[in-house]
Amino acid sequence: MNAPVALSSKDFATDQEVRWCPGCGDYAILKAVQKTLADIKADPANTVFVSGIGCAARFPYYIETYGFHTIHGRAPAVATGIKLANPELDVWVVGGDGDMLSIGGNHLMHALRRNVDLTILLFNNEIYGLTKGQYSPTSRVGTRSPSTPTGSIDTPLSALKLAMGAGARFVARGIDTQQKVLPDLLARAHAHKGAALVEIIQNCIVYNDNAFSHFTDREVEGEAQLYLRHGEPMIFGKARDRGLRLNHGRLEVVTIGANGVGEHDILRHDQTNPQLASMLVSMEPPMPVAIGVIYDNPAPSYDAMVHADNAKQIASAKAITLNELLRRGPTWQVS
Amino acid sequence: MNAPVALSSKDFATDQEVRWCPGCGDYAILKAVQKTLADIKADPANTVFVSGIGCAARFPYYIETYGFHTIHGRAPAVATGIKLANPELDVWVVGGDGDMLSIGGNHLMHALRRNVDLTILLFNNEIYGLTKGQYSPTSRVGTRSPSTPTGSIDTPLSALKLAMGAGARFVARGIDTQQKVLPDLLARAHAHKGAALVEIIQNCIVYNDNAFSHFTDREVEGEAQLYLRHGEPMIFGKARDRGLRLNHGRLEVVTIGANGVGEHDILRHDQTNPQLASMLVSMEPPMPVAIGVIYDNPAPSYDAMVHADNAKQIASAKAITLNELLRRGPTWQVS
Amino acid sequence: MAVMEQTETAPHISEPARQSLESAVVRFAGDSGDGMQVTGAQFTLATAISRNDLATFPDFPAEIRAPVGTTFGVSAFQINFGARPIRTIGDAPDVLVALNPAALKVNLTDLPNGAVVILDSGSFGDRNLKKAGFAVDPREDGSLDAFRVIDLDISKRVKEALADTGLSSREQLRCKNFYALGFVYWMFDRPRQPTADWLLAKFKDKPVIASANIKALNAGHALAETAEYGPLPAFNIDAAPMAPGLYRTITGHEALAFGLVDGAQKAGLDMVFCSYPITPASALLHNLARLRSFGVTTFQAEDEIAAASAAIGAAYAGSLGITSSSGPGIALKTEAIGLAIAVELPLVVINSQRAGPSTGMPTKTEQSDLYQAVYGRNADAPLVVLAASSPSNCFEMAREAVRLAVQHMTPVMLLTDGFLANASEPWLIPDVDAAPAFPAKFRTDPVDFMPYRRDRHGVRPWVKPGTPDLMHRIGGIERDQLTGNISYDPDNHQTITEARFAKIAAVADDIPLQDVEQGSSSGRLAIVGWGSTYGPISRAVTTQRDLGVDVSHIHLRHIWPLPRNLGELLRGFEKVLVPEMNKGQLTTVLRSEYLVPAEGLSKVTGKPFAVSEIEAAIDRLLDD
Amino acid sequence: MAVMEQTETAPHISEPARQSLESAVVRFAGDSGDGMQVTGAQFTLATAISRNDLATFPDFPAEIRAPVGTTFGVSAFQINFGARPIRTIGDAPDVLVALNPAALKVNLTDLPNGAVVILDSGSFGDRNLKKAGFAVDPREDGSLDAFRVIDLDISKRVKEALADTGLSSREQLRCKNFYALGFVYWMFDRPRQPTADWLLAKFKDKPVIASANIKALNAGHALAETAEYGPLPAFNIDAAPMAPGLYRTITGHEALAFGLVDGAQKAGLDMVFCSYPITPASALLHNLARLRSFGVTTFQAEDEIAAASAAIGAAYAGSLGITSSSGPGIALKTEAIGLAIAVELPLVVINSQRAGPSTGMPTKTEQSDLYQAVYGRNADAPLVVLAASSPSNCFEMAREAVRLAVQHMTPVMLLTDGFLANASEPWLIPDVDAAPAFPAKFRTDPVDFMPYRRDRHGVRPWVKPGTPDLMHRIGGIERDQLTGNISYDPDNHQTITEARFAKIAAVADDIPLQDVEQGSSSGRLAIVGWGSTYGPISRAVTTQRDLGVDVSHIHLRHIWPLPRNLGELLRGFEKVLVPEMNKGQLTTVLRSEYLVPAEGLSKVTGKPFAVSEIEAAIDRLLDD
Ligand SMILES: Cc1ncc(C[n+]2csc(CCOP(=O)(O)OP(=O)(O)O)c2C)c(N)n1
Ligand SMILES: Cc1ncc(C[n+]2csc(CCOP(=O)(O)OP(=O)(O)O)c2C)c(N)n1
Ligand code: SF4
Ligand code: SF4
Ligand SMILES: [Mg+2]
Ligand SMILES: [Mg+2]
Repeated sequence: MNAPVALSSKDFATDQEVRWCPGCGDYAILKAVQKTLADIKADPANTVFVSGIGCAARFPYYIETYGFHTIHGRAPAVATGIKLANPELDVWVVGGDGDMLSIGGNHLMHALRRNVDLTILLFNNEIYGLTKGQYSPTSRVGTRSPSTPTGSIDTPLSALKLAMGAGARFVARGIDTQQKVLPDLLARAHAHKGAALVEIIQNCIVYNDNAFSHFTDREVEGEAQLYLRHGEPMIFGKARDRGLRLNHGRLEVVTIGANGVGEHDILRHDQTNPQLASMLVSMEPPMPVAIGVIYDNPAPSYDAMVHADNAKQIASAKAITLNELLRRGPTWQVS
Repeated sequence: MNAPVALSSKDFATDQEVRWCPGCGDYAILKAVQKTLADIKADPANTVFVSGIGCAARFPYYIETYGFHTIHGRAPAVATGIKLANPELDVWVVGGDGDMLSIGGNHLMHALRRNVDLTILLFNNEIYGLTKGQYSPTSRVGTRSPSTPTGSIDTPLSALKLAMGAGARFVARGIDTQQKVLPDLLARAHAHKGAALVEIIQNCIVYNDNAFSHFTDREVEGEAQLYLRHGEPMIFGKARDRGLRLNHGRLEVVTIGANGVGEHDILRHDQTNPQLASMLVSMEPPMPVAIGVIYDNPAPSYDAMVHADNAKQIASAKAITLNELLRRGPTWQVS
Repeated sequence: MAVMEQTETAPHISEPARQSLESAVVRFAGDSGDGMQVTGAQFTLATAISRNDLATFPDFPAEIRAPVGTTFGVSAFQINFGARPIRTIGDAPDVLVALNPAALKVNLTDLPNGAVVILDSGSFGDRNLKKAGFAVDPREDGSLDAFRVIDLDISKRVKEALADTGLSSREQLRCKNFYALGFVYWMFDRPRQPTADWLLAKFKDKPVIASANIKALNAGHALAETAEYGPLPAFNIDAAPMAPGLYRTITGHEALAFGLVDGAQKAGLDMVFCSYPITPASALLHNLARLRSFGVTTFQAEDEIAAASAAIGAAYAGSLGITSSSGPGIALKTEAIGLAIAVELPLVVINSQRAGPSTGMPTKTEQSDLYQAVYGRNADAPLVVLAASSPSNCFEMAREAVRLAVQHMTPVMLLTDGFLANASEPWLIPDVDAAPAFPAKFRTDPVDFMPYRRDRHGVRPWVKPGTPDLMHRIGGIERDQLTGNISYDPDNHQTITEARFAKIAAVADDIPLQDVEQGSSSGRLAIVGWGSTYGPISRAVTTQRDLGVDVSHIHLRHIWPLPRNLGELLRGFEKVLVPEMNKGQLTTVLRSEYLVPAEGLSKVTGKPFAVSEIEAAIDRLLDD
Repeated sequence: MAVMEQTETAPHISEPARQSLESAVVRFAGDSGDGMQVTGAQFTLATAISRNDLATFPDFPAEIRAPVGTTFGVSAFQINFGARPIRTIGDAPDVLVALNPAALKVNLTDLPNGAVVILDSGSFGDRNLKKAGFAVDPREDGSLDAFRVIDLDISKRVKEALADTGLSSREQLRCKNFYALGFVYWMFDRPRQPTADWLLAKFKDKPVIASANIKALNAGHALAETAEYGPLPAFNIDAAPMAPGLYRTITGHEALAFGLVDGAQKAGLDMVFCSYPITPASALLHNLARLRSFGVTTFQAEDEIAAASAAIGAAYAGSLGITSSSGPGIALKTEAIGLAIAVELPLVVINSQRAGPSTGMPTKTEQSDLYQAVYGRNADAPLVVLAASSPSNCFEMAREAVRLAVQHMTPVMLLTDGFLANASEPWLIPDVDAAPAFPAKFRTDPVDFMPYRRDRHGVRPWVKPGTPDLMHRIGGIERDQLTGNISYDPDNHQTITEARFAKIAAVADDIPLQDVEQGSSSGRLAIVGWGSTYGPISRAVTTQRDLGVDVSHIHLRHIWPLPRNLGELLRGFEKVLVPEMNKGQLTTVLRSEYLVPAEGLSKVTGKPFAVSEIEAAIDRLLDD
């Protein structure tokens, strides 16, 4: 369903004052999402934003569509119920790394496994923002936080690696500040029928500032990020002189031109290859961080199949009324 | 800690009547675990079996060690608490596919991520046994059950694929009936410091009989299973004439002898290679199902690190009493 | 057994003198594999067709498939039937059919003196005796002296009877239950035809099996008829007075499923039923999964929290969101239910109570989740609580739960229990079209729309996402009493908290005043019950009133809010007794609401009250 | 402000005539970035050293870092201090320091006539006025006429004062708060030295910043002293009568952490504290994470269910298992708490209550989880419930929670709230060694060991896994009353259910009888409070009693089981009033337990009761 008149980004802003900290990465993401909604000609009346709890999860209050700010960690489950009731609705899920990977990890995992037709935005700032800065399941080892004053010791999760393990069919990564890239990415995720997970690298300026600067800073991003395009060789670097190659089943970075490596040696991105995707999602510096659509391999969505199946039931069962149903099987007359 | 006198399997049986259905695969697993405990000279007093709820989870009542039958899905979390209190204890976690992958999926995932020193046995019968046969997150598409009378439609989870996604450091697969293989496998898992996950294929004779016969039946097992040994070529088949080879980053089955393939072309199993492990865990017929230790790549366990860290705190903080602590910072005397 | 006067019927060859009974209790017990549930169901049908009123209860073993011959593998089925209205499954069996020693063992303690015990002596070998935990054969050590034992070697006889069927002796033995059934049919003069028809239908692809079972049925009947055992007990139970109409038997969980479908249809909504399996609630999921052609979507979630959350999502999207579980699962839904209360969406929550705390005894019944239903949430979070009183009443209460949820935009918790779930009774099948519809209203008019502006009943509008020009945001953070936007304003919180209470309180205007089931509306003693204690209380009060005792029965189906007139009603009695299968939970509510000195009668054995237990309490309270 | 007689002190150059006050309330308000909390803390210290009694409360903005100058970005700190015992943070400020228009805006409604308002006129530019939502400058439209406004251009003055420090003007402005503090110090005659010392210590690596702030402090003080504004309000508040000893200030959450450590040490146990962050409970996790050198292990779990489960696992393994959260998180722990009740392990559960339902208002206080604590579980599942009445009382109650959990092998829920968590008061530091220890006993003797055999208090033995020859199995399925093996026996369930109740009831023998805080133990009116309503009730009752009103104050710290003598005590009063920051939850418990016509006084605005509100209720109830 599309809106009659084309709407602009601004039309997707609510009258509510945005209350994130000045300089929070969430502002940029909000801008990108509003632009995306305008770009894809989303119908505000047919669009629903569902979120859990957290700074990220305040999102729905700022988007002029239907919005449901639910409880911590349960947004994917609530959204699944919405799609079961009405698969026609365009449902977006928004939450932070704590919301979706800590308390809500299981719901995210099962939404991905079932392949519910949701566009899921995971704002990963590697910290609990709203509760004032405790470490999260994505925080690096050694993160000092109020709950880990001497530094965290447990190994972090990779959101996208976990998603691949759960059988996700669309997996992508974006960065809050990349306003050029992000809207396209979000549009792609939205276009994917079924569960689409986008991890958005988001800077929490108050509690985890610069957690990502080692690959997002202007000076390093060229060498530290690999922007993926399906079918194209996986080349990166300011001078576009570095690329990925497969070596005994492992990815390695090679320099084009150096010891006989030519562009033709560079592996082309295949967004439908799960093995490749599993390797790409886990790349961390010194390897380049993969940005863009890492995996896109659609399958029928759960909600669509459920409704098709229900329709089959209705068709097959020669329609009877409840009164008739109650009178089926052994009965006896008392006069 | 080892028991003074060597104990036999029988010594690990309790006085409780075992109440699984006649013919249930759980009996075989119980036997294998009791043998394992004898083999590894486990000290009953220092061993704890923790479980959730389900047929599988009845396990602790039948093992003559300490045992805690907790609540549905939470065994990994309870076990984590036990190890935080006393890392010296030998803690085993037992549960079914519903217990550990449906309601308990998040706790399993985080226990694996944190790498808590637990030996985790997941009895996968692809069904909810105790509640009389509803489908589970591992049930194949099309599974007819009381809650899916016309067949399930959602894609199942792969327990081990998910575990790899969560960052597990030890991942193995066994089969209830393989009494020769299983005890060694369990001993290996137990020897691994950190979280060790063993998926045990288990037949529920009442609600999901023969769910696995396509690769466990005597007639087919030779061709349908690949038993892994670290460092050895991945060869299988009754005639040991088939093997795995890497082809453009994907595993393929080849026949030794046929079109120029020799044993030297067969890929050797490397239990420390995560990429390889991710591919091996997902193999399904027509590919052979991987049995044995798929991944074993130890790292310091969470509980050990926590206690080391606490010890450091105690050492560093020049020991003061609570009375002294209360009197730190600004105080004033009223006379 | 309640005896009526002896009727003198002239004895002739096949018709013995039948003792007329007002009612009788028969229990079929055997191994899980012996088909006792089928046997019971067939006896129930034959009894219903004989126009007796009845109540039945199956007693499954706790284990899925316990080893053959063990006590914990015993499966039983009890039926109480009579010429008078039947309200309970009967305190104790008058006739016990025990197809193996274990079945005798577990039921022995329940048997009153003089009870008839029908045994399959063929199964009383040493191995079975040992498995059942008998040191010596109970038939020899006098432990059965108090009973009237009919020791048939059914195993042998059924094999003889089926010798020429070509069935293996294992298959022949599978017909034991129908042999015993035939025998009992004769004792109570029940028709065999319906069972024969059922067998033919059931085994239409296996005619051999069908006819073998029918043969066994007839052989058992013939054995009794020819009475080679000498005079056998034979009974006659007249038709019970029952309202005219078409009847069927129904269990609580069947009735629940039908009632929810009826409610959804009357509200004009599709149903999204979200649940996670748990005993004894699962049956509802199973029943509804078979009714998807009635606009029902069933969703087996990853856990109870997801189930509740998905049901809330469905309600938000404009469907009838329902979630169902048992105590421990309901506990997990608590936080999500709080969200539904806060955002004010309709939600039906069904709690099939079981014995606790924690995992407790999943297969045993209890009523101990009333605190959880009425008080068991963080913060000031009122909702509507209902309770069904009998298997068939589950139908009305399920529909009522839907009505109140949709009309008042609130979660409604309906309490049932393990007894109601599995018990069955005859049901005068209603014409569902006769009951009034209560169509849900959805707001579509954008003019002056405010998501939390209330109508005069304090109810906010329900809006379907997808409706043009009504886009708005709701959430669990405290919200402005009109716009629904986040508000931390102190007065707003006070106002909206009170509005949430007022809305639930106003539900009392939309439910019937409390009536008195039996007895006068004031007097010496009121027995106040709720839920499945209805049967025993009702029977006990009838008996006592027949003896001239001044006692009344009040039964609550609306637990929160309570009916407007209840306080006044209770104050009209000198004493108030509240029998509950818990430690006194409704008692607490009544005492705090009305300051009446209500006294609890508590039973927590996992079994329903016996009528005698309630009568004893009445005696105790009134003899002074 | 409560005025005492004017003291005539001969005015000399720097010492003005100071008006003697019995107590005063000062509120510092400004932007999140203005350092109001630091300012308040320093004023608190200076006031404590001046020997006044005091109570403080910070009022953080709900948002992490709201945009500068907005009303929702205002951060405030209130202190009530005096020459008499101080029990509340004060109903309304006598002096308001507002460092920007937004700070004035949000506090305006709280100001009583005649209040002193100190403004930084330098911040009253159009942009800030607009951000604060002022159409016109409130200083010009007469909306401040009722107050005594001191309109300092602090921004300008602090820059002048720090002109020669070489700091950027941005850095200079950062010292605004200390300039204002110096000014207020002069008004109340507080010593500056402690603050100077603190600054030097705090900024020892940034001496420039330290001296700049001290300079600002002194400049503000000098401005007032030279009184170029003409006569300024100057006050004198005598020392309060306080027990001799060493004091410190303490917040509820600091006291909780210390009390839990003390409890663990007295029980001789290591502590495993398992939690998941949630406002306002997180502070306890943070405090304990810094006390790991005291045998404390802190675990941030993946969610509340895991936290409760891990704490239970720790208790099973023989440590002190503690879990902590706020209402919604406690709701999620319900099922796990049921397991601890069923298996009978010690578990301390701390609930820092906040306004609900659902997410509600996380930063605002409420007492609405009492139902959840006492009744909020499936099945018959009693546990011990305690409530702390003041910041420092959190210390004793935390220790008491540990004692009862360990001695009685039961979960204990300790209720605190958002107010107690953050409020602070002077604390006469106890000698922890003086209080008796209560070492936990672990069973090691295999002779006649039965996991569920109870001692004469109904308590089962605690066994550490690792103990030789005591291997056994426990679990949530109903268990044999001695062996702990699975049992579905009806009588066993009845017996063990009653045993669980008896065990909790017996705790009443191990807690003090209920005393009367103020007033006689019978009379016309008893005000019964629990938790953080202690302060306002106590003050209101004192005031009314001074006026000769017959009213008593009873304050409950043991909520379940209730003290043995409470019923008798309450029956001694004609009327019982229960002020609660909820819709009447303790009221329900008292009415049902004792059938006394207790009446609720409900406030749910997210703010503590004002003394005046309680006094008004006393009037209402007694004038007849
Ligand atoms: C049941 C429950 N537990 C805990 C909380 C407290 N809480 C709110 S948001 C949050 C985590 C925030 O972190 P994240 O999800 O990463 O979002 P962010 O604020 O970083 O955007 C927590 C623990 C809650 N609101 N509800
Ligand atoms: C909170 C809660 N929800 C649901 C249940 C019911 N329940 C018990 S076991 C089980 C699943 C059993 O399946 P699985 O874990 O695969 O174990 P299996 O019986 O197949 O060995 C369920 C749903 C429960 N006991 N507690
Ligand atoms: S705390 Fe961090 S994530 Fe939250 S609003 Fe502030 S900057 Fe953004
Ligand atoms: S139901 Fe299945 S899993 Fe459970 S005991 Fe029986 S056979 Fe085993
Ligand atoms: Mg975050
Ligand atoms: Mg299973």
